[in-house]
Amino acid sequence: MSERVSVPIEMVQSWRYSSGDSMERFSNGIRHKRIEAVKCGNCQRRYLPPRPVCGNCHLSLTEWVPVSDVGTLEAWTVVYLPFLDGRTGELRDGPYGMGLIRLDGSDTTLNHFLNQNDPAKLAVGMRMRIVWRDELHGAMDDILHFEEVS
Amino acid sequence: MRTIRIAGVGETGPVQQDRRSIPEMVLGAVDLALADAQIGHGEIDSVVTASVDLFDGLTASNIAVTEVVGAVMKPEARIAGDGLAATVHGACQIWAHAYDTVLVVAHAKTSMAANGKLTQWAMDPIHLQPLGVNFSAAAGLQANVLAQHDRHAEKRWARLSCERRAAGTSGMAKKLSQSEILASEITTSPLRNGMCAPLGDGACAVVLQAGSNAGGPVLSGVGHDLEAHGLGDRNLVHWAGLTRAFDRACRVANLPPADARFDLAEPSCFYPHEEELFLRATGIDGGTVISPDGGLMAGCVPVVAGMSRLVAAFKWLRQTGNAGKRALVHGHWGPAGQAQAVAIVDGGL
Amino acid sequence: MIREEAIKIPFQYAAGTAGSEFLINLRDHRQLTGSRCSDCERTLAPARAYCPDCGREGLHSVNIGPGAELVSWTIVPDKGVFALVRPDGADTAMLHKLLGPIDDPQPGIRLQVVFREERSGHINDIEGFAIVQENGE
Amino acid sequence: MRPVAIIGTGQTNHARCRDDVSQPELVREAASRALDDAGLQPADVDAVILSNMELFEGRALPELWVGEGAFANGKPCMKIATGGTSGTSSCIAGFHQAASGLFDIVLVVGFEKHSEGHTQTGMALTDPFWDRAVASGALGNFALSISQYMAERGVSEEQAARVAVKSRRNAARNPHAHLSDANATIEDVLNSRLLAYPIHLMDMCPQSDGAAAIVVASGDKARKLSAKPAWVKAAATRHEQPYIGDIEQRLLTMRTLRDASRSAYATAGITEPLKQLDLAEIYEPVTYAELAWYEILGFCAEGEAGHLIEAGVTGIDGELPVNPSGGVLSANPVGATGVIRVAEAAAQILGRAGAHQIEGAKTALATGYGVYAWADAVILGSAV
Repeated sequence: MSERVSVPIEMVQSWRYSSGDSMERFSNGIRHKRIEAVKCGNCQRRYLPPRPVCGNCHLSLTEWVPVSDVGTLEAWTVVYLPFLDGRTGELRDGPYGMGLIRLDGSDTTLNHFLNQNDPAKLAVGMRMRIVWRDELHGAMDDILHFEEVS
Repeated sequence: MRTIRIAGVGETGPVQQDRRSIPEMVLGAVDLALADAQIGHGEIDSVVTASVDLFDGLTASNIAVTEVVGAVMKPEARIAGDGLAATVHGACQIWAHAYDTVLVVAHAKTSMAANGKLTQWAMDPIHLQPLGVNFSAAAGLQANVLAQHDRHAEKRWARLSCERRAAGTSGMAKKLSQSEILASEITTSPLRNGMCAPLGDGACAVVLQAGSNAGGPVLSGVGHDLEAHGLGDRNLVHWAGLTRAFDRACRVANLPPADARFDLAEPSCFYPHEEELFLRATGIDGGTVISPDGGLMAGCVPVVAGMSRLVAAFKWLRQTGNAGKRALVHGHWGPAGQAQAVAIVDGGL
Repeated sequence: MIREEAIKIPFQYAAGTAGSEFLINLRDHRQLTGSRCSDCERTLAPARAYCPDCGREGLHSVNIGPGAELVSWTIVPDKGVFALVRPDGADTAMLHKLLGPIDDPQPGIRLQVVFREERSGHINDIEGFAIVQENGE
Repeated sequence: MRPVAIIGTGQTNHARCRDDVSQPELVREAASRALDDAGLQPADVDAVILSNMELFEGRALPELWVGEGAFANGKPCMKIATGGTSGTSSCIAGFHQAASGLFDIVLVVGFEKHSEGHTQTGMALTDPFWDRAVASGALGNFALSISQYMAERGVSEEQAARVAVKSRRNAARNPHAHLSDANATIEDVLNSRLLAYPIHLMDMCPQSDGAAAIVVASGDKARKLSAKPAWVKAAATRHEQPYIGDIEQRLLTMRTLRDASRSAYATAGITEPLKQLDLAEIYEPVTYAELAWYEILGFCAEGEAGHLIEAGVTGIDGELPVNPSGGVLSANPVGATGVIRVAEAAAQILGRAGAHQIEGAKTALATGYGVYAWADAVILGSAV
């Protein structure tokens, strides 16, 4: 077999994303540890993240409802495989816990890290609470991870 | 083949920067199109979207818009190309008798990142991308081939750019005189800043519906084509791909290509030399109104571009006195017009 | 609210059969390679696995250049001059850089490929194409 | 939809890394084989559809560079991508275009070269305001769904491992498969590296380089060109809400796949899938998903999937062979994966599936699946 040549090209790219009005309001709330969801006036589903329309009913979402920082673990895993974080170009080492948490007051779940990475200590239905970072800047990583409510 | 009615259109922009999120902006266009067609989401059978992941900075970029285009629990297909190609596919779905009502939606936001940097990632990564070549450079190389044998080309292009800019109502295009354009800075010679369609943000939505032509303009023909990627493999003096796409569309519309006459042409011209390539490839002559709203020179959103021309043609055909007239709509993408799409729209009765 | 988010991902693209041969010949032999299509009787530049027009595979590799003819160019401020050049012996043009200084390039002007001293099997092993002076200097 | 049929299929040899060929050459390999299988020349192709996930290889508008590999020069060509369902959606787009009356022969080619980029990182380019900060690619998302499924259904790791064993053993009959092992055991699966609890390496689909193609013909052409075309009896697509957290109990309810398959069954006149289907090529990105899809697709009652795999019902000699090719667990070039499902189902109807041919196959189901719970269902049959 003759020599195989390949061409390396690194993508270093940034984009300026617009949050939209509802996500801006949500982010401003996060800065003050305040979580709000939008509620569909038809099916009553309360959505996190906030968004312009209810995809099921095709109706604009304008009503805001408060959401707790405590919720129920609906799904969980412990990831062992290191993950290349495209935002930093760095590896995120395992093992780390991840979960889908349904915060009280929301009907959708939030995908986030757990402070627990022992499968034996995780179960669907556990009550979990947000652990905030010390410095809040109005973004999802203001949430450090979730911990079990003791 | 059954008749495809264009039941309604909607568009946002083009604007230099739409501060809304992508879903909010797209929703704006969808709501307008549904209102124009006087139908609700429930009457849409299928959605075809057009977006480019790298332009949006999102993987599977239709995820972001699935909800606002009303595709939850419905069929949706995303074409990564110009919205006019998505329109071609939407028409195929109706002619296939797969669906009766199809919503076609295209979006892009050039305010998110330098488009000239992103289009490098569409070029052959072995031979071209490492050189830093992008769509603008390809346009410069093509324009130069045309200008080599034509001493008046640059002046003519400046005049054409000036006229098109003057006709624009979007507020995006700066009105410039011919001499200001000729004095503007070189972008990719012989092209100058004043000759480049100003890039912006926007979304377009069109409702296609099986039915009769009694209710307004009809999509009577479509065609598309892909040329060789290498600029050196093509004869850059001609858009051969556009000629093939045009011939296909004429065949679909039962028009002999050589004798096809159009009252309106809406070419997608990112640069003025592309209008000349368009005329040459389609044989359109002086009897045709061309880009009365200034075309892309008055404001241009890649991916949306060809569909914005369809919306323009639709609106023109709906104007008093233009019923029953015929329009030719054009979109292209890729370096120097590598990929081409056309649509023929007949005004209703 | 606008947020700027960056990503950083390394990609690596296989040049494939003809692409590898083309790049290796640049690196090891300072030689441009084209492909001869026996169906449409053209020599294509650069080398490729199949004819873009007739689709034929199994093309024959042939040496092309080092002389070439200028087909088109575009001056891009801050980037230099991109050019379409037709290497001697080829029927199609390839895209690369035109080396300066250039006052007034003309189509058909004679060029010569310029290789870099440090070569790694990459399209930029070619520095570009330089104008051949008429007086033979 | 007006009648159309698949009259040829082609696949590359799928592998971890196909750096012997460029992207266009990889596509050419599958496209050539599909045309040969259909007995056609490149000039016979009227239109081309490409399927590929742009950011997995960092490309914008990849058809521009790769199109000529699929004989698309001078022809109508467009590229379709819808995440994991890209391949099946592109096949369905091919059906629509061939049924439109505009084209007689449509070539659909899906491809991916994961080795050229970082797929999980590319996949993580999700909403930057919401889940990008915590993205962990397909693996983490699947694992989350599995915990719900296990908690509700009590399915065991061993039952899931049986799916992987079936896949690897079936793949040993398939020359195109990326991963195969005629002697795979449950212990092999359970002893393989834990990637994300409870997913072991052998539970999870690989990342493969590869391409696959189908030749779609309009009804009249199909009758002329093929003695035994694989007719498209039904095709349905359903998309979902945009965030992982929007989806209720994905593996348990998967309303998109449920609705798409029910719609396709109704169109094709299928009331008892287990009896009426001769085989299924389903998009199972992870072993547990295959079990869940048995229930969603109506192959068994809810909660019975574990018993179905234990009883060998879905084995290659079972009542309803599922993924006789080895499935996604044995080869996963994402943009091609859905095309492979449809191509494998078609090859079975055409009677050209080689060592994994199901004798007398007349009706076959192919499905597509995406991480965001998008779904496609296609039913092929030996009669219109």
